[in-house]
Amino acid sequence: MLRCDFRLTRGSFALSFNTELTPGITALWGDSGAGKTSVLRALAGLDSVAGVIPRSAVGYAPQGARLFPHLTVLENLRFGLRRVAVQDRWCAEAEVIEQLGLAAWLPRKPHELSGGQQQRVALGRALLNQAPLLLLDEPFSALDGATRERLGHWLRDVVQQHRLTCLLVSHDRDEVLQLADRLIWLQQGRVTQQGEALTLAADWAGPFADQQACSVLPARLQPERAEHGLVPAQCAGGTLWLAQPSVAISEARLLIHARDVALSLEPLPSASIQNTLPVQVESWRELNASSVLVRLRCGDYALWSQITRRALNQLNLQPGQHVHALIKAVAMVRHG
Amino acid sequence: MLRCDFRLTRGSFALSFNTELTPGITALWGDSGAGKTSVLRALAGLDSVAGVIPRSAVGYAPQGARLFPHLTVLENLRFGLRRVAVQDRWCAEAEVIEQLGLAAWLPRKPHELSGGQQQRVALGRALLNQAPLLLLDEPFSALDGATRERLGHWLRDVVQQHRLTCLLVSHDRDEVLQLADRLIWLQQGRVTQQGEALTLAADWAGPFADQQACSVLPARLQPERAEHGLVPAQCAGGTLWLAQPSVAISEARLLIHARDVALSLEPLPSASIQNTLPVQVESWRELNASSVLVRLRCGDYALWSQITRRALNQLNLQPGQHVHALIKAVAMVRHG
Amino acid sequence: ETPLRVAVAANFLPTAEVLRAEFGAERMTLHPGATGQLYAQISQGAPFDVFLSADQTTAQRLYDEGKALTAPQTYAIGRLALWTPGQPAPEFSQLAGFARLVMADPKLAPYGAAALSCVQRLVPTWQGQWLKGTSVAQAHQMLISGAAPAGFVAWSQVLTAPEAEVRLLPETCHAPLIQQAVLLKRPAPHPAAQAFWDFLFSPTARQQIAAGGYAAP
Amino acid sequence: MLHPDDWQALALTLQLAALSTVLLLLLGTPLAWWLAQGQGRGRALIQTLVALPLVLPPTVLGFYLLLLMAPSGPLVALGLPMLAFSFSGLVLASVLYSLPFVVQPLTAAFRALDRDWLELAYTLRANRWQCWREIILPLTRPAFITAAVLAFAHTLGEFGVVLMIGGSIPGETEVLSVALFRHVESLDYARAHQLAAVLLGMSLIALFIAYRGDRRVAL
Amino acid sequence: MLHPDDWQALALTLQLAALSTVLLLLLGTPLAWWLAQGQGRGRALIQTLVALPLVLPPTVLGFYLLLLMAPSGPLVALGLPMLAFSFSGLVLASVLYSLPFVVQPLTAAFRALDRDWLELAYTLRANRWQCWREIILPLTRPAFITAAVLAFAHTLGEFGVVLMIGGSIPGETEVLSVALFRHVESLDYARAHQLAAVLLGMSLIALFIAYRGDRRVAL
Ligand SMILES: Nc1ncnc2c1ncn2[C@@H]1O[C@H](COP(=O)(O)OP(=O)(O)OP(=O)(O)O)[C@@H](O)[C@H]1O
Ligand SMILES: Nc1ncnc2c1ncn2[C@@H]1O[C@H](COP(=O)(O)OP(=O)(O)OP(=O)(O)O)[C@@H](O)[C@H]1O
Ligand code: MOO
Ligand SMILES: [Mg+2]
Ligand SMILES: [Mg+2]
Repeated sequence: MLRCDFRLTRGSFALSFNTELTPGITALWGDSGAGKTSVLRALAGLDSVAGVIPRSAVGYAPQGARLFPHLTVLENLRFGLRRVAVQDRWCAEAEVIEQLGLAAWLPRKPHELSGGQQQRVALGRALLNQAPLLLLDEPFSALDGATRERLGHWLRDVVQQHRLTCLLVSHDRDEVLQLADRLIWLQQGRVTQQGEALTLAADWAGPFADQQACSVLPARLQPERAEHGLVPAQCAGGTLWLAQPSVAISEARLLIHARDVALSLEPLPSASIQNTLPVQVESWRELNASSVLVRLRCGDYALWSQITRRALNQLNLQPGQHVHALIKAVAMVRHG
Repeated sequence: MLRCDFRLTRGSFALSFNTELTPGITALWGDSGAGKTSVLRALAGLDSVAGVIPRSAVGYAPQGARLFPHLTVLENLRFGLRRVAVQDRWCAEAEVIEQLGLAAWLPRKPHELSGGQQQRVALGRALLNQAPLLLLDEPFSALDGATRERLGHWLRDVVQQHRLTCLLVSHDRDEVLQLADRLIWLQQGRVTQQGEALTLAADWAGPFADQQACSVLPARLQPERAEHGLVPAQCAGGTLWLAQPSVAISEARLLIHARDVALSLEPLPSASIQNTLPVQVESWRELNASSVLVRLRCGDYALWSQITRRALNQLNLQPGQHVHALIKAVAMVRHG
Repeated sequence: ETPLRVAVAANFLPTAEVLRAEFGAERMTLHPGATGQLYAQISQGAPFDVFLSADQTTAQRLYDEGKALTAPQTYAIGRLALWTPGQPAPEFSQLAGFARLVMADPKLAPYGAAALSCVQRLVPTWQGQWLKGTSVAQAHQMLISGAAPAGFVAWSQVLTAPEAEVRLLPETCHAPLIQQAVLLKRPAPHPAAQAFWDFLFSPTARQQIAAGGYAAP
Repeated sequence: MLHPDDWQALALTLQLAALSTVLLLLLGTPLAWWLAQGQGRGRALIQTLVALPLVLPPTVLGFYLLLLMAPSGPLVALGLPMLAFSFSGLVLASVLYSLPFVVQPLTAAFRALDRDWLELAYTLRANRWQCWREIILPLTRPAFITAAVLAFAHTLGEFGVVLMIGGSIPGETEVLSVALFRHVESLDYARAHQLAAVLLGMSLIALFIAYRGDRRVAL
Repeated sequence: MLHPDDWQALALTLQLAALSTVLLLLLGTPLAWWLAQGQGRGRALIQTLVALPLVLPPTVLGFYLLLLMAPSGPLVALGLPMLAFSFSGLVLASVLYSLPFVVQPLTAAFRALDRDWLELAYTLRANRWQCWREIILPLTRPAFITAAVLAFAHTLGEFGVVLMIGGSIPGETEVLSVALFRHVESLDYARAHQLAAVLLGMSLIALFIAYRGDRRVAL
């Protein structure tokens, strides 16, 4: 656990950052100019600041790659690596090169690479520095979706496997939801919210509230009853069918986007929507001209549903009314 | 209409680009290293190439901002502008500064800005060059979602209003779907597909097929029957309710993501899902361990539905069977 | 053992080389320079044993300052020559037609002062420009290069030039070019110093000096 | 405070140094630009030739330059006027001798200059001249200051070449360095000290101003 | 081909030039680094002082250095050995005189160097020395080549200071430029031409090699 508590000013911009970084991926979220890069630079020791900063070796992938222009890709990758004793290395060069798909460019100079290729080299260089603290500043921003997703999952595996602490700056909500354990929300240089990523994601006043609401429900999986690649999960008094995770787990937390939740007055036996939960309408608020966000009670938890105002009217929903929430089975699953 | 037909080689990488650029936004899509930046640089006249290149003034926003380091933000913005006669200017400095939120930083040097702020200045500099051809290389990649969306819409308005030709590199599928009129898919230096954006998006073999399938259906809107912010649209033999567009239009094309389409053996009178279409099952293919993509016939059009294998089994779907497609009303609408 | 170090005014260098060969090339080294430069060096402790100055005043000054062991002695009297490389030397009266004449800087070298005085006496009407070298050697170089047509140099410098190109100036129209030498004070006198001093004023040396284009005293 | 002759030499020197520096920059900039364009053997040779005069003792160089400028020399054969012993000759010699001080730092700076800035400026409607004024010059300003300072200072102090080529004609080719040399050589140390002090003082002020103005180009 | 004396002078010259260049780089690099750190008045003054010797004619500078190093001078008073008329004195003088050629381009290059590269290298476990070797030196190599070439060539050709300080003692202070001067003064032009040719030829080769090796640092 790494304690951070520091302040810095740059012209009229003042940053104050106070948190404890725990192993796993912590997403640093915030608008452009909120101070994310400043936080990472401070943690990397690049700018001197007042306060407490973890004294740990870091693997820093700066915004915009910043590869050493006079070194080849391989030399860039090995820049930190070379200085780490062999027995202290936990991140294998071969694996990084393969995963990041760098094999073909090793002898090239950075200016002979595309933007996304450079970004991958920067990520590799940071990882190969064999440091327990990873500071990644929008490491996937120049990558195509497929590469982005694959590398994200690999990063998550690496971080978990080696119990690294990773601070990840990202502007991509799905990326954060897929990768982050914790979330720090930075607004105008101050930490306004921080906590468990999925909890914050589901927070009415959290960073994602004004984009698309989502709910997080704990569930108990029953892998032994899996069928057709789906596994049943007991969740808030109902059964949901989820895509079977690659590792056998029994506890999970489900992230359910409000727009993936429809409401029905009756259960639907003959539709492809597999997952229904009995819920009770609590309240709603308007989202825009045509849609409303309905807050549902679902056992001890809150579940959000985004429906049209027309539907709200036609179903004639009332607070306290018992209805069925229809949840598309493709919702996200995350380990306990 | 701008004819492009050129080739270039850089080491082992060979690019050949042949298309006609029409007014509106053309998205340039492709994996990292596919040659997108190379195309833009060539069109901007930065690299000499063999072949035909439009001889037009360009507004080029390079990947990674590249602001002139010795000039202030304002001087950067005005770099091209200053050289354009007042009567030839169509893009107002004040509007750009306001829309991009640059007012507070005008006297700053680029290194005093955050990554996303720099990117916005680069976009402003390109726009203020008052050129009929805009070349934007991932102009929003370092921005937060909200800013990204707002600026995207503004860009679309500017392009439409001034009948500009804009070539936009993006790795973000939603961005492309929201902004692009046409789409060019670049793979390993060659144009493998190009055409109308929504058509390509819905293409089984198109660039988005391996991410998430979607369908495009033409519809006739009936604004006079609007209620609760929704407007009914006659589409493929049924009625769909859509969020009312800000301008009154009667023809539209609807983009419907496969994962937003559920299937039911009977119509659903008592659910919040407003839009149902009578469809006929044609065939399906497996997407992954737990889900399948079902091709439905819907009038003269194809509609994709992504459902779980378990649902496929439980509903006991058969080719030729008549079922009901349930479409969440929040699907995308785009002008005819 | 370190050889005897003889600081020598540049104009005397060719002749000094001959003397050195005669005296024993291994026993001594020559350190050429402009007289003023050598003075500055000697007065700041330069390790020279003998100084062959191009004039009287500098040697005397060193002696007066207590830097010399002996009173200055004349070792050579220079002769000034007019030289027009590549052409027959003109009559002095014809000099009036030359726009530019080369000489050593009168402020720096006695040969320069002598040239100035000769022209003033022989062609008082001359209105041309003086081109000044820092030393007679530089004056010689200016003439050699062909950039300047005529000028005054030491006779010793043009002994090998075609006779027709050279005209010796009468000794009467300038102050005698008396070059004096001193034995310099050193922490430990060089064993060969006195021997060289004696040699410098020996008949053999006088003969060489005369052959070098100087009037031996 | 100074002798009138020294004042004249001072004025001439400033003229020579200023003119040479301007000419050096005008000449050195395109040459350095061309040298920075590539790496060929030809360029290395030119760069070598530019630096070569530096290795000769100034008076020797002056001697060879005199041979070059003599009435029978190649420059006159090429139709140039006879430059030896004239102010123009001094300028030519100074330019030749100080050329490496200008070409060398500028070439290094131009080479380090990212070509993308220029190309970007071209897309933003800058013509060649505007590119130079608005992009290249500001981004390579430290090298220009280096070049100007070295060229100016070296021309002030340079002496051997000037003496040989110039023949120290008062008001025409007798520059300050020659005057100073004469005072020292003729043991007129008081006047030498005085002149040196003036020269050093003036240069101190000029260089100080140049360096104070050399603000860091923020990158 | 060359006279043995000339060979000796040549050897001595190479020794002097090489040693001076090395010392200049060793001395000039930290100085330039410090100068590049900021913009204060103090730094501008130091930079000015470094360039100042350049404005004095070499013999005059040599004269003042001689006064400084003389037995009665301040350096000896400070307890240093008497450096005048020794090889060490020559080295000191050459270093002082060529210092601006090293400090000036290096300061410009260090100023243009983006500090982020260093900081990034530190996060990648490079220590100070590794930062220098692996980041700063490669990225500022053109400036080092500029500095080395100018310092080396200038030391080769420099003559006035060396003659004044050194007194042309064979094997100790008679360098090539002085030997060349001696040949010219003794009207031995043939030997002078020969020596100049050797000097030029050698320098041509050395500089050419330096420039050929000066590969563009790709940015
Ligand atoms: N000098 C070079 N030598 C060899 N290959 C090069 C050179 N410059 C670029 N390339 C290659 O050209 C290809 C196209 O590069 P380009 O920058 O156009 O890609 P891109 O589509 O913009 O990628 P990204 O999305 O990562 O920015 C890349 O594979 C790159 O490695
Ligand atoms: N030298 C400076 N002077 C004044 N303000 C500065 C300076 N450097 C940075 N800032 C300001 O500090 C703020 C934080 O910058 P930072 O780079 O940390 O933002 P960020 O969160 O990384 O943004 P982005 O997502 O755009 O990269 C910005 O508003 C920026 O304008
Ligand atoms: O020998 Mo002198 O003192 O240079 O004319
Ligand atoms: Mg940032
Ligand atoms: Mg690119």
